[in-house]
Amino acid sequence: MDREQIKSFIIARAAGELKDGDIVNLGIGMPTMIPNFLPEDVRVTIQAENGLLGVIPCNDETRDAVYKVDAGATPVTVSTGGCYFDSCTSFGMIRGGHIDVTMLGALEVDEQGNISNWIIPGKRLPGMGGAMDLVIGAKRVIVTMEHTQKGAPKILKKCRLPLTALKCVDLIITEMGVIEVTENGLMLVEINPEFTVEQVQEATEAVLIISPDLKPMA
Amino acid sequence: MDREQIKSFIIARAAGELKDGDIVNLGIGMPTMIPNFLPEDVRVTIQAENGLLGVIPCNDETRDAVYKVDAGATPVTVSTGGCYFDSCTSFGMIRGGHIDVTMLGALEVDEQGNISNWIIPGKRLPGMGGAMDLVIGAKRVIVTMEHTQKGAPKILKKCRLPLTALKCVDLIITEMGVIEVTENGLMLVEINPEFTVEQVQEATEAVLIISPDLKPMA
Amino acid sequence: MTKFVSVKEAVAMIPDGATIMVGGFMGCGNPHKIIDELAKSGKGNFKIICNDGAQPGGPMGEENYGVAKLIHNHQVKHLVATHVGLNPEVGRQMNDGTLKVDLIPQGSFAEMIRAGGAGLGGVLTPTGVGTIIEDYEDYVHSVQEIDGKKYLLMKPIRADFALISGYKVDKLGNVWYKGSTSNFGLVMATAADKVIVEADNVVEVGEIEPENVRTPCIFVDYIVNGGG
Amino acid sequence: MTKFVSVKEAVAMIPDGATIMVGGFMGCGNPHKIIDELAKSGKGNFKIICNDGAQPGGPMGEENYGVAKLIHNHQVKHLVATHVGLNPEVGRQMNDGTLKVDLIPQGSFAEMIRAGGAGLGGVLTPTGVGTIIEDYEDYVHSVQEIDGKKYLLMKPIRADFALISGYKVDKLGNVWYKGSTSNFGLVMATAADKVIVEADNVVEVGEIEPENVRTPCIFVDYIVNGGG
Repeated sequence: MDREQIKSFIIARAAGELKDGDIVNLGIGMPTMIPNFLPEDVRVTIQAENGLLGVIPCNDETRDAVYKVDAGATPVTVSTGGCYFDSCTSFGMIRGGHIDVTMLGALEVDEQGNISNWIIPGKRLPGMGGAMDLVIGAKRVIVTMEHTQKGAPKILKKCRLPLTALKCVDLIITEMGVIEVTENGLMLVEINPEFTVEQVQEATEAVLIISPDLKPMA
Repeated sequence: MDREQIKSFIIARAAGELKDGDIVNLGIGMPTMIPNFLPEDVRVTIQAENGLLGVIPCNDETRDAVYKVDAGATPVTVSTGGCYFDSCTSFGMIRGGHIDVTMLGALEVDEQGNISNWIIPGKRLPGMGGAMDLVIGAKRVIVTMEHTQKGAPKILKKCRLPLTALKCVDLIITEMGVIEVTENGLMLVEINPEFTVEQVQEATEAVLIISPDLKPMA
Repeated sequence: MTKFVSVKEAVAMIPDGATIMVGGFMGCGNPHKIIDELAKSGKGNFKIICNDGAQPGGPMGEENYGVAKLIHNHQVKHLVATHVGLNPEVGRQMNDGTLKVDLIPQGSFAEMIRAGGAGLGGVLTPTGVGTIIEDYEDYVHSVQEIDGKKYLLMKPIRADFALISGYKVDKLGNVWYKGSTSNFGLVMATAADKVIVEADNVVEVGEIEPENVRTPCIFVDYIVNGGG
Repeated sequence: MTKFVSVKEAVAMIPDGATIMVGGFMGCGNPHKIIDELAKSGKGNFKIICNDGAQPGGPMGEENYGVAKLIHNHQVKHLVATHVGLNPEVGRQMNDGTLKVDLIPQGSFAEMIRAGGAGLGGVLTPTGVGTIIEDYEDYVHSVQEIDGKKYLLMKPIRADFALISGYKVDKLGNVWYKGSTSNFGLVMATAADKVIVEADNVVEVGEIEPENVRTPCIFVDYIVNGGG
């Protein structure tokens, strides 16, 4: 698989985690593309942390577009029945547990479900934006990312980069498999048939528990 | 003066404390009547803590009246340019120092500017409502009340009833005079010409400092 | 997903002994039809979290107005409020020992409910410092001094149910409040496990401008059509 | 009382070195005409409190968009924000040591400004617990454990000026925000000594329904007519 295929594969699988009626917040990058992969009978409501509910793409190229952007600064609009609100209301919604699922990328995840995704000291300091609130507030936190970074594992025994939050990740979806964060550690529950369990473990620093019910990832 | 005259006298004097443009919150009872005593060139905006700004009387006796009441549960409306909001917004306004003046009654006030106005243990327990927030939040707190309760002083050395708040009263207006709360204690700055300084002191438990610039109250 | 229910179905969901937030201020903004049905239900032992006990004598000649009905019927065993002076029945039942009443400053009350709905650990307010509120262990976590100023750390408040009233409610559950009725309903809708909105008017989706929705539909579990 | 001023008069009020809140998210909701004038003014050494550094390249072909202009001009010595990844110039000036940047989680940032405007002593949030945020002494008062759960007590934020943008502003200063532009402006309007609103459209008093006013006029000190 090339990078584009890897992305599509991860996104398609991630889309399968969403249920009809879910309120979801989708991080910049791969998660943003998930709506395109949803089956017709699964309708989700997309929240953007800068104050939108019911986000849909905008085809408007008039001046009007400047009044409505999503969290990635892309011009968008809301569906009929959607709404706009201020940032305090938005993060009250997020922190208060009113978002069903947040999907976002990560630099590192570890076997306790810790996540690092906002800073590489001395190199890149984009800021955490809403990520720290989203991962502690959403009912379910799903990380979508490539399994390794230039061959180096991103799923670690312990995160080395500054954390975004402690023990918050529920599920990790990569091109190699689907990994659940359990009390006993990381459990591989699905595997991409192109890889062996040994290959997945080799690309992972944390020790994987292999589900007795391991399924192929599709 | 009979009770009604006393009330009118206090209210008329209290009205003189308001400046054109002030945002004011008026407690139940005497303060509610202050707008009727304002000169034409003094226009104030009345806030009601249950979520109204620009309160004016309502002559509407239709069902519509049930949607708009002031803090005393009286049907009201707002002037053109007024607005409605929720209680958190309202008390953010109050606690955050966005109200210029609050005027309210009291059971007791003392020489430190402490006030008691929400409970008589074992007798009356109406509750504090918004009073505790108003007296600590408004920029200026003015107490309007009769000088004594059945002859007993209400302006004390130290409040005996449970407090509403500490050191918050700026000015006390009664039928006998106008008293400023200063760092050194209570200073009589105006006196009703019907009384002597001695009579006012006698009706007051706290020791009054007499302003070197004592004026007649009108 | 928001579901339409009849007022009977709504009340059927509420068990004896439930902790119930009720929006409104002195009856203004109470969900009157749900309360009427609850008053008829015979259920009781409720803990009611509401700004006040409303009042006997409503603006349209009601004998008891809003939550005053539930109190009058002795369906309430515990009332958490800010002011109960306009309903003498509250005082009577307190003296009888049949009704427990906790009084909280109104701004703190609103903010504690907001904290309950917004995942905050409490509210740091200067309100109540130096008063007997400091001793209300059920509501005050601690007295804290920050940069030389004292604050009370008030605890968050949540409930099993929030019963609120909306003037316009669209078919998805987006709510617009008329006049001064949003008061506590706005935050209560965020801080209860089940939120039931009584709609004075059910309107089509899209009829409330997206910027003017005050309670987004994701907070609303059930709509009772209270119109007509 | 709210006063109309020209954009030049508005900028003339802002001294070198002022602490300025700017509403908006990635430029959306920035008061663009005031910022343009501020960019031309030659003033600087500002502490800017804004969600982000906006971005080079605006939606209508602007070379630098919103607050990005002030950063590009080196008028900002200190930026308090939540995310600056979309404006590479911020990173460059940080590396040069000419711009100090403090990053705060976005939900905490919004709530800290709200606390600053609402007289609260701080914000107790679980966000940031166990991260390096705990060490941000300028913004974190303490780490507290409440009922077994950890929270950061974040300090309130206030500013000398808040510069915000409203789509409809009536002649008294009541504000209605379009689309997603209310974001931080709504709370910033409560938390600064002087609040200046840029009105995309000045409308007659009464044109915004009383229930739909989002920032009541008492928070607004000056209106700049940014329309036409």
